[in-house]
Amino acid sequence: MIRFAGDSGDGMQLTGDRFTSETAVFGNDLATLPDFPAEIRAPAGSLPGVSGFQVHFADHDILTPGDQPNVLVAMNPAALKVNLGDLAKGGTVIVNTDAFSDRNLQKAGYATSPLDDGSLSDFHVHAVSLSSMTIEALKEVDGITSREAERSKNFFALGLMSWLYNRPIEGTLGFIETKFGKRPEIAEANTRAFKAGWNYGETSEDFAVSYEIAPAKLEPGRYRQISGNSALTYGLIAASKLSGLPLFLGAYPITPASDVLEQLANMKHFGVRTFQAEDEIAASGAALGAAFGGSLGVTTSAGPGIVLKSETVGLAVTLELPLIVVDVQRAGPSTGMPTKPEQADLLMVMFGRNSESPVPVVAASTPAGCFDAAIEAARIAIKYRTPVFLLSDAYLANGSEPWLIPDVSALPDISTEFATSPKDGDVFLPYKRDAETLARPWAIPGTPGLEHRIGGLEKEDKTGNISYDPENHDLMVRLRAAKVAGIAADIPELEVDDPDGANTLVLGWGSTYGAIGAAARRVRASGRKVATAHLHYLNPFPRNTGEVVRSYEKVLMPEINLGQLKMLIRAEFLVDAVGYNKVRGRPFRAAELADAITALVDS
Amino acid sequence: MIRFAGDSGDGMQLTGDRFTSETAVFGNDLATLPDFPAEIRAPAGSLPGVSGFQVHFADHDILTPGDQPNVLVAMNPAALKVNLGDLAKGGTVIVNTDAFSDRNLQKAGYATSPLDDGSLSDFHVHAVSLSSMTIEALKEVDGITSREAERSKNFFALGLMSWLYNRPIEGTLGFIETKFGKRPEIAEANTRAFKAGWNYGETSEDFAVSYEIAPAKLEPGRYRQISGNSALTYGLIAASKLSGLPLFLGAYPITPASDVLEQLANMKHFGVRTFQAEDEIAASGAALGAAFGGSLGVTTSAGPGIVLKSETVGLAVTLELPLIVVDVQRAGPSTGMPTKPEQADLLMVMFGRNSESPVPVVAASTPAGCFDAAIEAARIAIKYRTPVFLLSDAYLANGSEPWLIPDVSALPDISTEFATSPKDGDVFLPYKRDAETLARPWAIPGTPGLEHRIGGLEKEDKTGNISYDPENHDLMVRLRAAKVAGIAADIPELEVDDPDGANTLVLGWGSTYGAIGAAARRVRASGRKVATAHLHYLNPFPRNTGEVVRSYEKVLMPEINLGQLKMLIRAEFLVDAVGYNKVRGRPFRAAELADAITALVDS
Amino acid sequence: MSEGGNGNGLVQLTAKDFKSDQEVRWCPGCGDYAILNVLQGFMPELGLTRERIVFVSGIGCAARLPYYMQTYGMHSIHGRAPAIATGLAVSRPDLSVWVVTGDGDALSIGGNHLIHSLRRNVNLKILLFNNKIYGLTKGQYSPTSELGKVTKSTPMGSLDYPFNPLSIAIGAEASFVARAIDTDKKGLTEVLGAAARHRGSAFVEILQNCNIYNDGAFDFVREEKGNRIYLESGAPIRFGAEGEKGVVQDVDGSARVVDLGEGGEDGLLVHDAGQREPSLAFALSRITFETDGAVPLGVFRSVERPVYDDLMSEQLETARERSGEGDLETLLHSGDTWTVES
Amino acid sequence: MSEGGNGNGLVQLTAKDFKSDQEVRWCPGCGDYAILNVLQGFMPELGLTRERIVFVSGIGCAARLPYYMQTYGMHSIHGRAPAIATGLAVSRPDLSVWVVTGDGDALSIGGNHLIHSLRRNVNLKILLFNNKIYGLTKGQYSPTSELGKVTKSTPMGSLDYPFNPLSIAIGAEASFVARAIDTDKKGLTEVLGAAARHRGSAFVEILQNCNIYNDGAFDFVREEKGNRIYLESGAPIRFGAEGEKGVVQDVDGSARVVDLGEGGEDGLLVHDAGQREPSLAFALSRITFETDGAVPLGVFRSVERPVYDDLMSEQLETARERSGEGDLETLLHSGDTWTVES
Ligand SMILES: Cc1ncc(C[n+]2csc(CCOP(=O)(O)OP(=O)(O)O)c2C)c(N)n1
Ligand SMILES: Cc1ncc(C[n+]2csc(CCOP(=O)(O)OP(=O)(O)O)c2C)c(N)n1
Ligand code: SF4
Ligand code: SF4
Ligand SMILES: [Mg+2]
Ligand SMILES: [Mg+2]
Repeated sequence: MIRFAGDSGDGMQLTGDRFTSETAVFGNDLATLPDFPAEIRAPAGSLPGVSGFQVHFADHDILTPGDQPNVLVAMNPAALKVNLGDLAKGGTVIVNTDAFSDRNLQKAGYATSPLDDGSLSDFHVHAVSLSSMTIEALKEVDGITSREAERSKNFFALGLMSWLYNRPIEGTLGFIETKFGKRPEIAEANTRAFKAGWNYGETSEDFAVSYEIAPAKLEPGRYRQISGNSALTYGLIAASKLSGLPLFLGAYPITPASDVLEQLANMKHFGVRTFQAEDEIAASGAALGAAFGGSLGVTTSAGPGIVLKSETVGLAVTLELPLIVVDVQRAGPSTGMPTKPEQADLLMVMFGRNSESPVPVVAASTPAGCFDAAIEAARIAIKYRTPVFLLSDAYLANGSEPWLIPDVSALPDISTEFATSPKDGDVFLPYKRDAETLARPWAIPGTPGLEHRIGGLEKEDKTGNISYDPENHDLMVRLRAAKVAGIAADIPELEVDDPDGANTLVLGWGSTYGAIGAAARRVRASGRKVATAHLHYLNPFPRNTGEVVRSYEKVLMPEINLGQLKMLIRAEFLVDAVGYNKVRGRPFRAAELADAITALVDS
Repeated sequence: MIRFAGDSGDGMQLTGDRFTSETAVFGNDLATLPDFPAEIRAPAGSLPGVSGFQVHFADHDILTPGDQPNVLVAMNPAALKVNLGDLAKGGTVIVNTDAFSDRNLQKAGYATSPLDDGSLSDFHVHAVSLSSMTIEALKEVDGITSREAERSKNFFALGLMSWLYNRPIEGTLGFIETKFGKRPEIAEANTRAFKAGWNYGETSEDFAVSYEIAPAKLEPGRYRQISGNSALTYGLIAASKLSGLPLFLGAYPITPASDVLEQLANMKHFGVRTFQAEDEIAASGAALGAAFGGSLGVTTSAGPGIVLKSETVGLAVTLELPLIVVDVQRAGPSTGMPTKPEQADLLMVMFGRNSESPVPVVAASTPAGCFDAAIEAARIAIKYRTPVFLLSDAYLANGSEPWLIPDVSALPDISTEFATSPKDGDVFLPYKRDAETLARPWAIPGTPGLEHRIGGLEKEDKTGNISYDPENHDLMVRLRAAKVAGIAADIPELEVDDPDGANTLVLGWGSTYGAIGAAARRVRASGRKVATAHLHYLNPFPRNTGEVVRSYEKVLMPEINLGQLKMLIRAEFLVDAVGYNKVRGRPFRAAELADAITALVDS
Repeated sequence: MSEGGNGNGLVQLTAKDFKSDQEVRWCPGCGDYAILNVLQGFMPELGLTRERIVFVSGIGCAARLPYYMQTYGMHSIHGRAPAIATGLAVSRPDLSVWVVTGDGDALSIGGNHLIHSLRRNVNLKILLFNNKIYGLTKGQYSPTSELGKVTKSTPMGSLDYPFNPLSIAIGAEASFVARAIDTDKKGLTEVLGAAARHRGSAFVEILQNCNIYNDGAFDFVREEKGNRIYLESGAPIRFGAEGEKGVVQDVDGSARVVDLGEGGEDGLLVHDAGQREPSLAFALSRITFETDGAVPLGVFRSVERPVYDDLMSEQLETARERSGEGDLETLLHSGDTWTVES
Repeated sequence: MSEGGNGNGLVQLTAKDFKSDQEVRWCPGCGDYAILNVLQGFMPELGLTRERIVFVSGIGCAARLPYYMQTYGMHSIHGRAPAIATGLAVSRPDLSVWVVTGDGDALSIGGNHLIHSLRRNVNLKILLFNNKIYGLTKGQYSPTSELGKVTKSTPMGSLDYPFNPLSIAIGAEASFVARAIDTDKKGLTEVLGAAARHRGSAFVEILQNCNIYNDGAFDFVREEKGNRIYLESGAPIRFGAEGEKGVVQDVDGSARVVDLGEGGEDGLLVHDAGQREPSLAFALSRITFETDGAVPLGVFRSVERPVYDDLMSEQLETARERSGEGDLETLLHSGDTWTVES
């Protein structure tokens, strides 16, 4: 649901209308709520002069124009002031920064600029110089003044929103042609502004889809709004506190992972060290170096950067040091579609390294869930001395939802003990394992008597010395595998939601959680039976996974890829799971999923 | 089978004895053939003065000391001259270069040094400065002259051979202690020389296991001996000739792939360009750039380097340009054991890239088979405009076997046509596909009228323009997958060797071919029935693969990994294939495989 | 006329011929527009038909440029353009290959490929659009950002001492090194021309304004023309609104800006881009706004050195002369062979 | 005494204390032995206990060194040691972190990490064993091999113009740059001492003989001592068996070797490693055996500049002063919150 708001002279109704038409053409159901000021033309910049237009559109039946818009386009401070209260928490605000002059702020009754004073911290704010970019874009249009040019900024805004929601643009271009045909320079100006807005959206990588589905009923407690990337950041900070290990982040900017780096860079009072490296290889290398030194080493990226970290992760596997590797997945292959979500890096993180190189994989399923997933990834990494992949995606990263703030004292203790100086006469064995976890000692530099060397060559069991012994190699390969496989005993069982005793199971992972849940509700509402389960651990699987999948006649696996988890499940459990796969760079619609489930249930 | 040969004074018998003892301790069956000169002490360096000691050892019953040694250690020119004739073609010669003085050459009757005149080109020659390295290693031993030091060179040689064959060394160390106990400086010297030889083997990366099993009966025709890396080199040259495309190799040295670069660097008269890049990323990038320009782009490496090429391969997938990526696999993870073979990069080459990024995979099964595999990889890459992985391993690379030299005129035509300038008015569509192969046009710079831009962002179907359209992305993801899957129609069916109508199938891939064949012979000889099949294409599988694996009750998959192909087969065909997996950095023994097959057949 | 091409007859093209049908999608006001215009205007000077020209880029705002050129082009992966372009240029000496890159693309992730292509002297024209920021990813600091720079990823200021792109290029044995300003059409065109004429790697830093994330980073020389030191080979280095300043060399070999006194041009450093020894070019590269309040522009260094591509072609020829054109049959039958009778 | 440590009391260690129990496995006669010996002999000078010292290496013959040091150590992956060591040094300022690397490891695959760690001035001591060849992989040419070098991978001679390790380091803003010879115990020890005392990145090129694949590559200065130009700050640069030669600076800023005439030391260049401007050090780096028949050794450049690790620690302190030690509870409840009643 979007609300356009601006000064009466800003052309908001026209903008809203056009967006509505585009949306109708696109095939969405929709409802609109125009909202003009009482005066025909109130004083420019004043609160009463604000004009708004709300469009609610969705992929399912819509009954109302909606109560709380999720996106507010505010052309000036007054428009922001008037409309902000309605905006859903965690919603998106796009403001025209050029209109935030002292004078306009005053007119709107702001003492300080809301853009700077932190009062918008609950929202995603995109500060865009709409006016000046419009003027700049129209520089070469003959016959219009820069004042006139500025008027086209609503078309810039429309272009930007059209890009954001992937609206078809031919209608609007035709409309401009027709409507302003008599004044070709205006038609030209509006067309250019419209396209410049569209292009800006595409170029700046500043926009991405937002998360839509929030849980239906909320448990009692204290809440806040949180996005996936913020929850992930908080989770990492929490892991640092809970483990007592200083956090070291090695990162190289990349959409949609950059703001984890940016947010952690603001957490220096937590003792967090952020290192913006020269590339992803160095980023992961530095994190591993810090881990060798006893830090909680973390490295964050998206698919095109994760692929460059594989070599380092392979080293971490054989060094058996903790390392958290966060992959905020986006659409690929290669550069792909940087702002769009996808779930197609699973097999890469599982297998993308030379030789047998097992790594645990944890996946977040909701924006707020990124918090727990981060702590869990850290727990496993620390306890088992292993790199761990943590999967999020662009949808979770930028989406947000209300979050029941956890009680800090109830969070798990994930602290560990470093190896200590040996008693006289004892020899230190860097690859001697804990009998239960198979983890080797974490012996950090600075500890007298534990001086030792580790490296990427195969190591002799226990001593860690270089060894080319054939049987030793086989043993080490199996020990590394067994250590990771053994984590299954240390994670919760797979939970199944099966209220009616269904014979069809929908098994998902990652950000499809919301859509699968909503789809199941629909299917059940139609009188059918369906069970759902969601995997938060992809390697190893929870210990009851085989039991669960084998206990259903039919298993449907919706994934925003061509069936990656499906392959793993089929191979491991030999069940004939079928996939529902759409790789469109956007989340599933509950309706389409419901159709797919229904078809399978009825089959 | 090894023969040590040197001057009578060189201590060859002692050396041979020691090696025999080590070997016996190791548990091999063996037979020896000492061979002294008639004279007690013939003139040093002369032909009659040569003393030899042959050891035949193997993992199966041995009936004779063997006819043709596979390895000859020649301490001087005379020893080389006397023994070379016996050596099997493609065998290994280790020579003490220090003894190849003009005088010694003369004494042995050599006009030119066989090390330089090409007369050893059929053998693997390791030129080692045995004497001087021994002297150097003993520099700090008090009480012995450099002349005396030089005498320890047989222990250097023994150390080197012991390393090469992974012999246990405690026995020899103890033997030296006992035997030379009364002259501690000599004991010290021999111990040091022995260890220096061992260390040299380990450090120089110049040695690797050799291929043992040759086909039993040879078809009529002209033969030569060939190693896997040479066959691969020749195959690439042949592919260049057969396609009419100039070969461009981008490579960065790495064991055991370096000599493909080194051999191709000698092929400049074939128009081959070899580019030793700054790293593996640049190596693959340059090969891709050359492919854009119309060359046959090739890049070669081993696992730790292949992992760095993933990003480029992902780009090649979306650019849809031909690229051959050769992975000569070695034991890992990480740096692992550089000279040792393994088959554990399969899942990496299948999945080691972000997002859905399908790449065909071809695997060689014998040293000579690398020739055909290279041509086939090129054929697929060129025809389908796709990167292709070609898998070899350290065992194939360095091993050699007799090769029925193919008739050049019978080799396949793999030429292609570049896109040509469009007719007037036609618009060039860089992503319009061939209806049958789904390949897009290969439009190389220099062609007027085809100017176009390609890149890593998602492309609109047909035009190739940047597109963020959701349905287009889904379409493109599926088109790329369908193109690769469609290759199944263009490759031979999986052949099954099942003389007796067995109910157990042994399914293998890669360099286990010889061992599986030998094992099956043994099992059949014991009166049991077993079928074998070997996959030369790992993506896509031959079209009858499902049919084949489903038609057996039991499927055994021996792999030098923890079950990588097994996972793919189970996932795709839902058959309960079981693995036989040993990851020891060395080939399977036929005997152990036969045991495993027998156990399954009898179960 | 570029030596990159074979100049097959007269080609009469104009800037318009080099505009592709793709809409240009940078932020309004971005300095990249100016560079694109100059580049399209310059292209006809190459004297090559369009199909003989290739633009290869990495990732970043700058790296979008190939889409807008009606030539062959590849928008590749972050930092790898020099490597990819090397393969293309080396295997296709008939093409004129241009690399377009940003300060992050070239000096951060792509630093190694850049310095290696420079030392090899591959026949590439490398245009680095330096806006001292990561534009495409929304404003993190880059390897050319000044120490203490406050950006999204460095809220308390960056800690890394920046690279001087020209110093590192010279340290990497570059045979051609130059600098220009996005909006300085004349200066940029001249530099492009010199780069095109140079056979071998030509490295050009273009100061580019990112008006969204780092506006005004180069105002001191983009706007204040008095701070531009145009280098001209053979002439004493003199600049300023009235030519009232110059560059001298200190005893320690470093160069610095002085006010022209009575002596006029006496004692001023005389520029020589063709000097084999790179020490002078290096010293000039150290003159920056921070050290001297002014910035040298134009060609710092341009020396001839064997070109990688040419050397490779020569080896192929020599090999063919020595051994004749490679014959597959002969190759396969080389070494010892034997016959098994049927 | 190194400033890398906190010098906790007197530590009396000897070379022997720094020998690990692993057998040294280089080829007999390899120059690496000499370096290892000098290094082990030098270690006690650091005045640190062994657990405070870490050696990080990449891959190559040189990179095996950490196994032989009785300190902490990591034999990592090819070319990445500077990156890994950066994370370690930055997060553990109490350690003395040394990087051991080869010419291939540091300048080929690892070039980018090297130059970035130098510009950042991370507190690392980087020892580059330059044998002008890839030893471990059996003798392919390296980025420091001379043009035309015939090796396994270049049977007709290499085509790439080599890097000058010191020039590239200086171009990359290195704050400390030095050179020594494997077998020159005194010179090497002095340089190691200077590197250890320098806070920040210290880059040391060590000329190392690979007697198996590139024997004698440095004989002209390893064997012929008259060709060694020992640099000493504050002194005119003079060398030769009888001190009969010296180094002067040309008008263009480049340096070159001359025979001392009547004038004696007059006019000779006076070395100053502490000079802020890197032009002098750069000019000296261009004096090579090929250009001048002699090679400068010792410390070329050593200037103080803020150290990345220190700056980062300071930001953490400042942040804590400003906002207090971070509190998780407070963080989670920051921003707007609301309560849902039961
Ligand atoms: C492997 C990889 N890492 C990171 C990114 C994200 N990324 C794209 S462009 C860019 C930096 C752009 O900066 P610059 O090269 O200066 O170009 P500009 O946008 O400023 O023109 C980054 C970090 C990516 N696309 N690929
Ligand atoms: C990613 C990767 N690529 C290639 C190799 C193979 N390799 C190991 S060391 C080396 C070069 C060694 O040369 P240098 O750094 O000069 O060390 P040296 O052996 O001469 O001391 C190469 C290419 C590897 N181990 N890993
Ligand atoms: S972000 Fe900066 S560099 Fe990128 S297009 Fe916009 S103004 Fe230009
Ligand atoms: S190959 Fe060369 S560098 Fe390596 S250990 Fe042997 S002599 Fe030393
Ligand atoms: Mg930039
Ligand atoms: Mg080297």
